[in-house]
Amino acid sequence: MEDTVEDLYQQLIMERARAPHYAGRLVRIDGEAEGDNPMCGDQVHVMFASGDGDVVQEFAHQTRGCAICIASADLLGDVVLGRHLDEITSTVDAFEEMIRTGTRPTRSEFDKLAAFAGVHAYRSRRRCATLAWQAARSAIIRMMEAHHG
Amino acid sequence: MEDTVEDLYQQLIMERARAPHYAGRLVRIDGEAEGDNPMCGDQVHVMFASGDGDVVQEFAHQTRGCAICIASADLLGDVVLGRHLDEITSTVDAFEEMIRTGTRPTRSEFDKLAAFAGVHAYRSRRRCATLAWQAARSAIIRMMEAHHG
Amino acid sequence: MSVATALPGLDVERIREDFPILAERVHEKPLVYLDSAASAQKPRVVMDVMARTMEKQYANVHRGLHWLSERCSDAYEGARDRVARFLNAEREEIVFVRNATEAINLVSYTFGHTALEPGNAVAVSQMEHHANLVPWQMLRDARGIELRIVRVTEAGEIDFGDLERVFADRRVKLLAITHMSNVLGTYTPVERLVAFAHAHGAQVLVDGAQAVVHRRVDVRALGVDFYVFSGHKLYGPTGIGVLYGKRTLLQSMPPFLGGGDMIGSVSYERSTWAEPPYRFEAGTPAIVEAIGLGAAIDYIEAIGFDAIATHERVLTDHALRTLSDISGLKIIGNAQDRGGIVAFTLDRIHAHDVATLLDKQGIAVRAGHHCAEPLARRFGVDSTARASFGIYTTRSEIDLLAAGIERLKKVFS
Amino acid sequence: MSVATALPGLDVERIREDFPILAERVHEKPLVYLDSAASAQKPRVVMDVMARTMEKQYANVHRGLHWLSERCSDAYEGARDRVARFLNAEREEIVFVRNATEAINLVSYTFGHTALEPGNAVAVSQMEHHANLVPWQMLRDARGIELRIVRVTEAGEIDFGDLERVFADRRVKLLAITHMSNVLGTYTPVERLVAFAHAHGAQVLVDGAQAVVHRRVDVRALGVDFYVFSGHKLYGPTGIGVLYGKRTLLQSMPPFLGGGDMIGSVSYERSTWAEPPYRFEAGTPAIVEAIGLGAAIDYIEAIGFDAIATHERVLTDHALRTLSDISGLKIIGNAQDRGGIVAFTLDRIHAHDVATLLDKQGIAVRAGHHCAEPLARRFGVDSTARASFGIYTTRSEIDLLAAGIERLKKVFS
Ligand SMILES: Cc1ncc(COP(=O)(O)O)c(C=O)c1O
Ligand SMILES: Cc1ncc(COP(=O)(O)O)c(C=O)c1O
Repeated sequence: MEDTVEDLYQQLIMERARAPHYAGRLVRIDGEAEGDNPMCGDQVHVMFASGDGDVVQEFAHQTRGCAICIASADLLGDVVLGRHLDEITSTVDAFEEMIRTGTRPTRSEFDKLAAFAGVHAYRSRRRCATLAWQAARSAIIRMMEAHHG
Repeated sequence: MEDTVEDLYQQLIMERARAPHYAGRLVRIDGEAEGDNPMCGDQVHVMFASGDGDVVQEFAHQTRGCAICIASADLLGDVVLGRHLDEITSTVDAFEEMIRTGTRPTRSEFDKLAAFAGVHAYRSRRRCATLAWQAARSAIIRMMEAHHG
Repeated sequence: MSVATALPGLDVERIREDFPILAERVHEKPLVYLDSAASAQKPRVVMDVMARTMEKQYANVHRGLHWLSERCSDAYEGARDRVARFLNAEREEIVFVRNATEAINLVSYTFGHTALEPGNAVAVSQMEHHANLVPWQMLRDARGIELRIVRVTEAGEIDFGDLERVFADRRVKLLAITHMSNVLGTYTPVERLVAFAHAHGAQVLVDGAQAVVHRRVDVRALGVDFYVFSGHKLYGPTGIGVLYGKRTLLQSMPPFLGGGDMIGSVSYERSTWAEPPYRFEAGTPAIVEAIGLGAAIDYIEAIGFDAIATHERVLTDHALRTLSDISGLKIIGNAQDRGGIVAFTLDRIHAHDVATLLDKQGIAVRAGHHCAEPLARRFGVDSTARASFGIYTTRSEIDLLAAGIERLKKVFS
Repeated sequence: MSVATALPGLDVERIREDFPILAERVHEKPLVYLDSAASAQKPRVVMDVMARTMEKQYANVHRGLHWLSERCSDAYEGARDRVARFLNAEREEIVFVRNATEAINLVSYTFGHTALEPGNAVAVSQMEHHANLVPWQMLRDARGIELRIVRVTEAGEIDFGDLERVFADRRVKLLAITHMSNVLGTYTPVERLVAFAHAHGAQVLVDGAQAVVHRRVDVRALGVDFYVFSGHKLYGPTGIGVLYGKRTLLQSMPPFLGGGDMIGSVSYERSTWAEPPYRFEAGTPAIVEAIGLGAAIDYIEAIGFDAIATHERVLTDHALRTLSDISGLKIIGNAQDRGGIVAFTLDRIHAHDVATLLDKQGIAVRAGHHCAEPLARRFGVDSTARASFGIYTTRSEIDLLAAGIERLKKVFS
């Protein structure tokens, strides 16, 4: 169980799984969504605050699940804060694509996210990595619809 | 297509298939039964006359089917004429056993009937050989029941 | 290569080397296998892929979380992708079943029980295999749905006049029809039938058990709603078959079998169903067989359907010509568009005797009603002998068949 | 043979040589396969028999009339005889299906729809696999039959008090129950359950998917009405399973799937059904797989169930002892009579992570709810990791598992 780059349980993932930065609830919520995987009982709840604008100001998640699931929900936080909603959906697409193909995108936000590329090899774990991201996509689409009619 | 002993289409079978001795109907019928095999459309109707007694005096069959089916119905006639009903059922049992196992019984009436032993190797033809015999068994059981209560 | 076997487009002698069984002898004669419509022989590569899977990469699929299970799931889902490409479908539209028969029953038990209503009718043709007749009879008896039969002409083609009649009152909601008759060799004009049925508000299930072996099938181009076939007739393993269903249709259908893998979540009170195709694959699937089917498809696509169709054309023409020359021999059906299946009767010789006496010469043909009893009745016969051809069939084998028939006639003369 | 693998009754090292996959390496580590309850690996002889059938004796079965078909039918029907002997049943009582799941659904769609009536109840236990729960839910929803759940004690055994309660009003007409839990490892006392159910006017279906692998099953001695299992867990092929049903019961049941081979005769108006078992085998069966299953049964009966049971006992005791010593590890269930399946949780480490981190060490275990979601809920867990043993499992593999768990705990500490 050496920490090779391909290794699923890189230090980053373990750190975030053990001590997530964004675990908890927001006081003010402008967008939220839940995701669950009945196959293993994983559950995630993501919350966003953006005021009246299109930029995410606050993020939190409540996640019950495996290390991959918790860490991926938490790293989502690093990616969304201070970003426009429509930028975020394209990052979510790229993240899902990476999990599906195993190929790391060149975009800079993937310096950290590349930690999850190895999940690709585990078909049955892919859902663990994408659960929070899929929830984020629904929440954000709903927020954009609310803002722009 | 040499006529080896194992060969299914021995001279005896072909003769009886081409020119059956007992094809037709009886005027007086004391017992009869039909058999059919929907898989191939084979149909057989066997008829017995025994007067008031237990000895078969007349036999006839109407058979539509393959050579094996017609010949086996016809050779049944050789075996039943002049025989007691209960003797006949035991011959029928032995005939069916021969078709199932491929082993020729030692009983003398099987000198001719042994021609059918080769049918054993053709699971899907077994029914062709036994169709008339099974019908004969039902007819005879009913005749015995009628005579003896 | 001998002249007799040099056929355009297909190097039959080389293909034959891929099929170990063709080197077998039967009753001390070389095997002449003319029963491919019942089940095709398997190329070495199919056996090898199956054995290799069990030797190197076998585990149960889905949610395995360990390496073997992940690799075996990749191979199993890869086979689904392979079938999807083969039919020009989406992977979500491909359900693995045991055989064509199960596929039709699946549609009958699900679509038949929810999309059809008492008073609706299902139409089938007179030339259906029992697999595409009996499930609809069972549905009729269970649900008060009418079953209508579209007549077949003396040539063995769909009677379009009768089709109009059957659809006239617009109560037919499903046309379930073969793509190729397993007795007459007739190809049905599926695109035309689909256009007709759709225009009359009916959906179309096509039984491709025979056709898929000989012709490229593009379910989008054909426009069919359901398409079914069996692996074992397509040079693949037994125990595996395919149901194609349009995505929206599959999504609207309730599950068929309940169990593992087909559920979303389960509680005692209520269970939710997985999305298609998984909704319809309960329990451990025929994993190794699906992978074997993928290999069979690779094999035949490498040969190519152009070559396969040409080969079939040449063989069928040769067979029709050669067999018609035999006195007392009558071929059932003579459709314009027909393929490599020839059913025939011989004057005063029962088909069973024909088959057995050909077998004695090493020639394997089938005899009976070929699981199409009402069709046999339609043509006024109890049973026929049937020769059917595969990619490994040669012209000289057809000549051997003709010679064999002449010989067996002597036994009866 | 090393001391660590010397188990009474079974020469595990020699057995391992029969399973080519066990020599594979995973992530550069020797494979430690502890997922046999999901699906067992296959001995060489099973692959060989399957390949040999396709190379030498393959054709479609039944009514073939030619030599290959007759020989292949002999082999297929011989496999049925083999299964019948294995279970101490009659050949007419053995129906070939795809897997245990299909077998249970078959009973639900036939017996469930004709022998049960609205107002009747079906009872299952809390420890059923989804395969023995979802079909009865579907029957409940389709036919107004009640579904009752018999509780399982904290130890993971049938709660006989609750069983009395469930049967008290005599409305339960079928008890559908597992012979061995695929999560808890519990063996249920089938003879006692059968006596109880019969005394209360109910029939009994036993899900033997797990039990049949480890213990001799004599359906007559057990007195069960139905017994089901899958070939792939019994060291046999995928795509083949068995439904045993008492002869009189099978005879009274309508067909399940319609098509070829299951009919007596067919006309448009009415079809008649063949006798069991053929009534329940529509279409071309999984011929090669049935023959492969016969070979698997030969293989394990040559080893003998006495030796297999002893081996399982020794391994299970060793595993329970070794794993309980790991701090933070909790084993689910501790029935008196339990076999080679051990499901466990680790404090603050999700079962998925356990499985993946063991996999990285070459150790294959499964994680999740193991298709028994309500049972997981009963024990208050979302998912567990599960190690399960086969005839090829060694004591040292269990030691490797324990060491692997200790290592992965460090990643999380
Ligand atoms: C107890 C039990 N029943 C039924 C099944 C279902 O078996 P299959 O998936 O082969 O139909 C399983 C397999 O996981 C099982 O463990
Ligand atoms: C036209 C047609 N449909 C359906 C079937 C049934 O195929 P299977 O027995 O593989 O289910 C056959 C095979 O005989 C067939 O020829």
